[in-house]
Amino acid sequence: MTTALPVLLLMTSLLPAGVTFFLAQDSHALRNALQLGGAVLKLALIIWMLFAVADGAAYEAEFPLAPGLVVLLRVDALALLFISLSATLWFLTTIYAIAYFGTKAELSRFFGFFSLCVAATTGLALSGSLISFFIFFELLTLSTWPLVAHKQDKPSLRAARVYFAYALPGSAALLWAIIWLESATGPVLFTEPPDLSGLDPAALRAIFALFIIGVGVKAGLVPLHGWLPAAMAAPAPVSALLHAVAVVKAGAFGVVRVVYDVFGAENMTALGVGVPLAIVASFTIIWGSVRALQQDEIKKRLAFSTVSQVSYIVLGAALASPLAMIGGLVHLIHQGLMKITLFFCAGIFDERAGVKRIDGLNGMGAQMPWTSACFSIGALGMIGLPPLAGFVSKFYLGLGALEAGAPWVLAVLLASTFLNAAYFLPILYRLWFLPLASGAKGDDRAPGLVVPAVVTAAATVGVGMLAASPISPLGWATLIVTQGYGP
Amino acid sequence: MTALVAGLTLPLLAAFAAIALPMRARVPAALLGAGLTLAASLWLAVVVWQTGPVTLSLGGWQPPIGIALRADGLGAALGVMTALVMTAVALAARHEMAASVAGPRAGFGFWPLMLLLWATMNAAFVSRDLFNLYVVLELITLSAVALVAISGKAEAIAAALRYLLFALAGSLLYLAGVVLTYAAHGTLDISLLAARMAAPSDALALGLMTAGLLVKTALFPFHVWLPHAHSAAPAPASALLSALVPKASLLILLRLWFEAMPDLAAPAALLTLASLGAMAVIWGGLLALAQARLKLIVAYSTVAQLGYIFLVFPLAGGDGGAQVWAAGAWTGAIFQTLSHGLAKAAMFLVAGIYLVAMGSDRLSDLRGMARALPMTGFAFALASITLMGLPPSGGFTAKYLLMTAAFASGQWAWALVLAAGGLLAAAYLYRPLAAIFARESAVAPRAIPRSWQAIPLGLAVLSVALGLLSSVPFEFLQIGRPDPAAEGL
Amino acid sequence: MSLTLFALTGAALVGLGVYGLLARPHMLRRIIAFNLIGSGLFLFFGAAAARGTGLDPIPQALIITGIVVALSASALAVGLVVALARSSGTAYLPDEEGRL
Amino acid sequence: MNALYSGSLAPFAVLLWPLLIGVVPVVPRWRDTALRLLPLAPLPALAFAMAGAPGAVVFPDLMLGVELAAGPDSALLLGMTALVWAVAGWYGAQTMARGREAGIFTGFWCLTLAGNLGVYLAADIITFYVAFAAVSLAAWFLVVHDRTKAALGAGRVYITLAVLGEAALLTGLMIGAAQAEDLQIATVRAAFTDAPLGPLGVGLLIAGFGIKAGMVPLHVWLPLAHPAAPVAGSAVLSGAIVKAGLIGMLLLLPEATGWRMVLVVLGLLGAFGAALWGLTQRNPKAVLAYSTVSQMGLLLVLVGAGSQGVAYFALHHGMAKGALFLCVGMMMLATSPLQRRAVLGLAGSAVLSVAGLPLTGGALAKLAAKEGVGDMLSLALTLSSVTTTLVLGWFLFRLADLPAKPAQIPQWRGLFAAIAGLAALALALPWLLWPGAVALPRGYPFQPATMLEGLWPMLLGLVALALARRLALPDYPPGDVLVFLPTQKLRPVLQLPVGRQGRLYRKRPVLRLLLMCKLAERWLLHWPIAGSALMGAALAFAAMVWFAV
Repeated sequence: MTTALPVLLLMTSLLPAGVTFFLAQDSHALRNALQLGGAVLKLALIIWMLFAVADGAAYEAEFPLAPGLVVLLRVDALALLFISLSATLWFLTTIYAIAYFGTKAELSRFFGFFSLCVAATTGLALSGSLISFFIFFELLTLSTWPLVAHKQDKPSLRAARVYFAYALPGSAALLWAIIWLESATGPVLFTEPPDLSGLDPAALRAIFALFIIGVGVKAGLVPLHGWLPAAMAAPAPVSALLHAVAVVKAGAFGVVRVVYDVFGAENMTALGVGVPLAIVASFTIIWGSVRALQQDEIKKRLAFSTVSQVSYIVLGAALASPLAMIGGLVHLIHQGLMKITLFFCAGIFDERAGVKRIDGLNGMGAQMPWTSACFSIGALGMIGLPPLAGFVSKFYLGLGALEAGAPWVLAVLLASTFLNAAYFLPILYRLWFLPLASGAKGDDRAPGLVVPAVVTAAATVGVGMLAASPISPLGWATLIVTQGYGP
Repeated sequence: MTALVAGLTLPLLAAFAAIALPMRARVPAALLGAGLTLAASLWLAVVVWQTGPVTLSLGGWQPPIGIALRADGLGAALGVMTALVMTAVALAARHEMAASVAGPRAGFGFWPLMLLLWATMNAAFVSRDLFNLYVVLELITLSAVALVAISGKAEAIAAALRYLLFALAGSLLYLAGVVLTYAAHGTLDISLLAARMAAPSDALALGLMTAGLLVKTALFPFHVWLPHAHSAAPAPASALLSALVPKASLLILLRLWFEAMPDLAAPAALLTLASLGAMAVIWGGLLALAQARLKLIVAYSTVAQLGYIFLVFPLAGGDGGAQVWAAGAWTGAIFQTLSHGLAKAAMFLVAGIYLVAMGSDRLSDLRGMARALPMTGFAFALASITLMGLPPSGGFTAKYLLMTAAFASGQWAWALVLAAGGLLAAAYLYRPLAAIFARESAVAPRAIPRSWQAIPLGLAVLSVALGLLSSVPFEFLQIGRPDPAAEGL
Repeated sequence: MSLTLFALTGAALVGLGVYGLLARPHMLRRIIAFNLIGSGLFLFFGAAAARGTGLDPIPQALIITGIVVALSASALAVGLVVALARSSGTAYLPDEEGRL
Repeated sequence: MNALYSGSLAPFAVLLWPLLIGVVPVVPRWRDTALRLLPLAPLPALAFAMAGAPGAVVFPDLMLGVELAAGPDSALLLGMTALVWAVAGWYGAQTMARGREAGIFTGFWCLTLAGNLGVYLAADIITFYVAFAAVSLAAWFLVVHDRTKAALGAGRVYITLAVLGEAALLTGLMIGAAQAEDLQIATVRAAFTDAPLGPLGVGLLIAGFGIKAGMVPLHVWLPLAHPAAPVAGSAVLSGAIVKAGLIGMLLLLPEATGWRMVLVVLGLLGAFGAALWGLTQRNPKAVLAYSTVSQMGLLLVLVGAGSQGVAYFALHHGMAKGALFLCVGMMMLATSPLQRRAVLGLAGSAVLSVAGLPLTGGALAKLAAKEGVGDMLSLALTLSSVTTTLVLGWFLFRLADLPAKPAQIPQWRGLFAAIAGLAALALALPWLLWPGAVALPRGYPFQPATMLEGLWPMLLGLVALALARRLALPDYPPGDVLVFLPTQKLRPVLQLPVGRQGRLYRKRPVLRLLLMCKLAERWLLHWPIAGSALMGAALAFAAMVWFAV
């Protein structure tokens, strides 16, 4: 049905963004109220829509730009999956960020772009047409850049530059692909898959490749992932946002859209592009983990683990089997929860104990029990320890791989499990078992920072423990697939 | 009809007023004239929107004897863009060209020149007579050159002279073409020429006119005069020069190829035009990347941005069957013309503000300006988005339409140029942006009133809004559109 | 007959002008070259006007206009050259000094 | 939303109770209390098992739909496990040094326990897998509790193998589940026979369970971990936890025959090889560990041969082995010669039972096991008594040489009684269960032939032992295969060369390019050039148009 709801959903973060920019630096209360208010409102809206959408309803709002440039906002199950994640984590990350920055400088700018970034993500999720997807994709790039550069010291400026240097060619490729496609099929709406008969297979393959390159940059597909570790120079809330909510997720989500709404599973198999994509994803999974193993900065290691983990989603999409699809979609949520927990904790370690490198974590378990516990849960979840979140998605991915007749994927999942264990367990070991280094001390008596981490950690356990319940992410992903989405 | 005439006469009257009236009254008179002309242009647009193209034969004389004026969607749209830029520049000039800031001579000379330029631009947009267009072009050139030289500095005068050198050569080439045309057909009215019997001398005539117009449009490799001229002029003047002046000759070029002599469109010629455009995109981008002064960067980006427009020649009509629109490429080119005009004016006005505030436009001196003058930083960023062709700006719409045409007609190479140009733009605009938004908190020695900062911001917002609300302009540009625009040359 | 003569003369003038324009770096010479070309063109135009029976009045009008325009252009150019000479002591464009 | 659960909550309570105790030490003040509660943790399970493990329950929303129910074998092993854990728990509660470490120990002890009980109760593969993961991963904390170099080293090996096992298991289960399109253990098991990758899946399952069950050559963690862990830990590890792998095989390995031969061969290898290798050990716990490997080897043979007496055999071995490990602990704590002698006696009786002295529980277990496995294997079983006698006798000597620590603990007697009770049950319980569990007649154990068949191998073993004590046995560090594997060489493989990150651009070439552009621009600026180009352009366009039209 056509309503203003999607627009409203977008506005809940767009308006705060717009206003925040013009707030005075020291009007903290108002700014925080705006941000949190927007987040709460958005969550309320989402919950309001959840039930209707669960029954197969969809809300639409359309804005025609120049003919052929249709901006279509559409709330369907898939969009809601992504939005509910981003909204929830936005809320938590905002709380975290408020506590993290305290009264540092340039907060209006930061939070302005922060919520703008979330708005872009929301729009991305809501996009019902290729072109609107691209528009929000770009908006995302632009709104993230100032966040990466926020500190404005040498590393973060370099990081921002690298980010741009990767993102813009990526979006150029994306635009190139979109226009190439639409020049033959006309404007593409996700609701009605385009008729690709007008293009010969070679061209279609090229287009597919361009699409994947375009969204792959954001999804951190190897070899397009270089910006992700560099972006670690950004402050912790930003990293959390980049890695769990906005950017990489946008990329992964884009892959899903491209695979199922633009090409469709049949075409993908017919063109024989699914397997190469799966291979790329698998390689990314392995490579990311291997590189993570070589890092001794906490955030760097986490960054590479993101590179590896996000490709699970890509893999799920590439395998073109319902179960794998469920696995991929649910990992969209699960990875978000786990990874944001880890980044929250990394930020706390940095803020409260001044620990940036892994060897600095020795014995912190006793000093900062809450943080360390949350970190451990997140890490174990990443490894795929049952019954935590990561296990569920991995299990479904594995089943999907077998269903799709690609058992070699199991080997990839296994290898990644081992590598995950190999680079996370030592950290836990240091946290809990090694003696505290002399002079090192830290505490986590900072509720603003710790509570969000605890919440997400609890969620990591919760979504795994209650996976089978219909309201869990898994339940929702299953609903999406059973509603006829995907393969 | 009345609107059409008003658009031509009001600025002239205002120009006279700006010369004749006593000191105190000049600027107000100029501003009043600007406001009225803006109103007239908008009014004309509304009329065209409602009733279609407006035609007027001066003194009731019909062509070929008389001169016909015709405001179609294209002309009216450019008129509105010009009016917006002109008004903004006038408002900015109120601060910037005040005698106290720019010296008595510039303070006096700027207003009449600006208004004269405006009047002649409007004339160029609606005139249908090739010789009349020659006169108009010449007047545009003269006022533009004068604007370049207005500061009286040695480098400015040299730049102005060089500009004049190129421009006059161009005018003479154009004139030669006109003469040949008349000799062959006994008429210079575009509509009549479209219906003429082709003559052997037409080829030479078209070649001469095209070459002449290329110089004035500063297409690579004839752009060399532009950067120095634009950067030597005072910022408001540069805004006019960069955003508007080349558009007049460009428009004539379009009219020439699409309306007067579409039958002469030789594939090789179209290809050459487009390749020159492509080279302009790359060359301008590279040189912008090599500059250290903001105004030079912006000026070279003009060279690059104008290059896009020339892709229209081979791409027009290449819209394929799948699109919901016709004349996508053609409209795209016009969108580029419009959005570039707005964005570029905004950028030069920002540069002007920085010049006034810091006394320099070297990037090294502009670090942290966004902190001192946030609105200007915001304006520059928005304008950059348009020039990079990022959504949802007007530049994006333009690129999208052109690119689609490129693919639909199977000429991918041009799409590549568009993409590469976008990336280059990102690269060369990154440096000023990075400098402006650097952490150093620059303290502007001279305070800039918010009302002044708001002017470029307004223009930049418009350039983005052009993409955000692109459906109306799109429809508007189709009014009185020449058929070849849809069918291709 | 005379028409061709006019036309040829015009063409010759244009040729002269073009040569001067390209070969002479001194700005005044270039301005004169411009005027030569202009005059040549107008001459040609006038010749072209006398087509078939009777005289076509339009070219006369156009030529007059053109001459006026050319004059004003020359005026501005000369003014600029003078200013240039005043400010930089030379009538050559930067780094064209001494070139042929 | 469907109902929260359906069925009887008893199985759930069995798992919940230890978990509840496990969270108590999170509060520092309650740590010691929690430690004292350890022996109580498995009691519900014990009661449940003695009641015959009745009832089943389903939690549709929990995880991927939790189903709990116990089969006959499971019930048997559940009881044994509970018993061993209870006694070991009490030992731990009495001997463990108080403090933060003890808190951690308590928590993970309970988690491991819950997992260990869970594998017997799980009726769907997810629950089973979760329980299995709990028991094998949480047990790591029991291994490394002492934080000594040896303990941590053992822990590294243990966790590595455990994770490998988990992964193999998960993959195997996936292969089954993908075919079954269901998570019920029974269905998945049936699905392996015609799953596309069925053989691979079975292989992975065997590997996964084999690691836990100390199957040669995946047993290497066992002789490292058992000696390193605190006594209570090694008792449960060797007595109860290894059985988790066993039950896994019983529940999930399909009827198909292909894999059975593998198990039999590997089992025999372990049964005899490990026992003999045990003679190269000095640390009594290490010797016991190797004997465990050998006993588990026998059990694997039985599983492979499809014997009915597996659970019955495992029951006895679990309790006896638990008792033996605790004896080592008691010996360390024994202060008076009397106590030492008592401990030796207790250990001796347990040893005799394990070795299969007629009329002991062990003998009954062996008899039941031999039922229907074919002559070859029953002979092998008989012969195994020789090696068992040998290695356990060796163990007794090692135990006797064990230096006593002067650590005086209050309830030495109580503990001794409890352990003795455990050993007694090991000897007696088979008698009680005989009629239910075994198809043989009541009098069968008393037949002279049977007795003789049980006796001569032991005598042979004693002779061998006497000989063995004569010749100088080598003294190897525990962890046979591993000791000779260059594990350190694996490390560099992971340190791949670090590739360079992407850069905006490599500066120099770009700058050079830009410089060239600038020069060219200056060149274009010269009017003669530009002007001629202009004229040229005009003519060029003219020519193009001319030739085209």
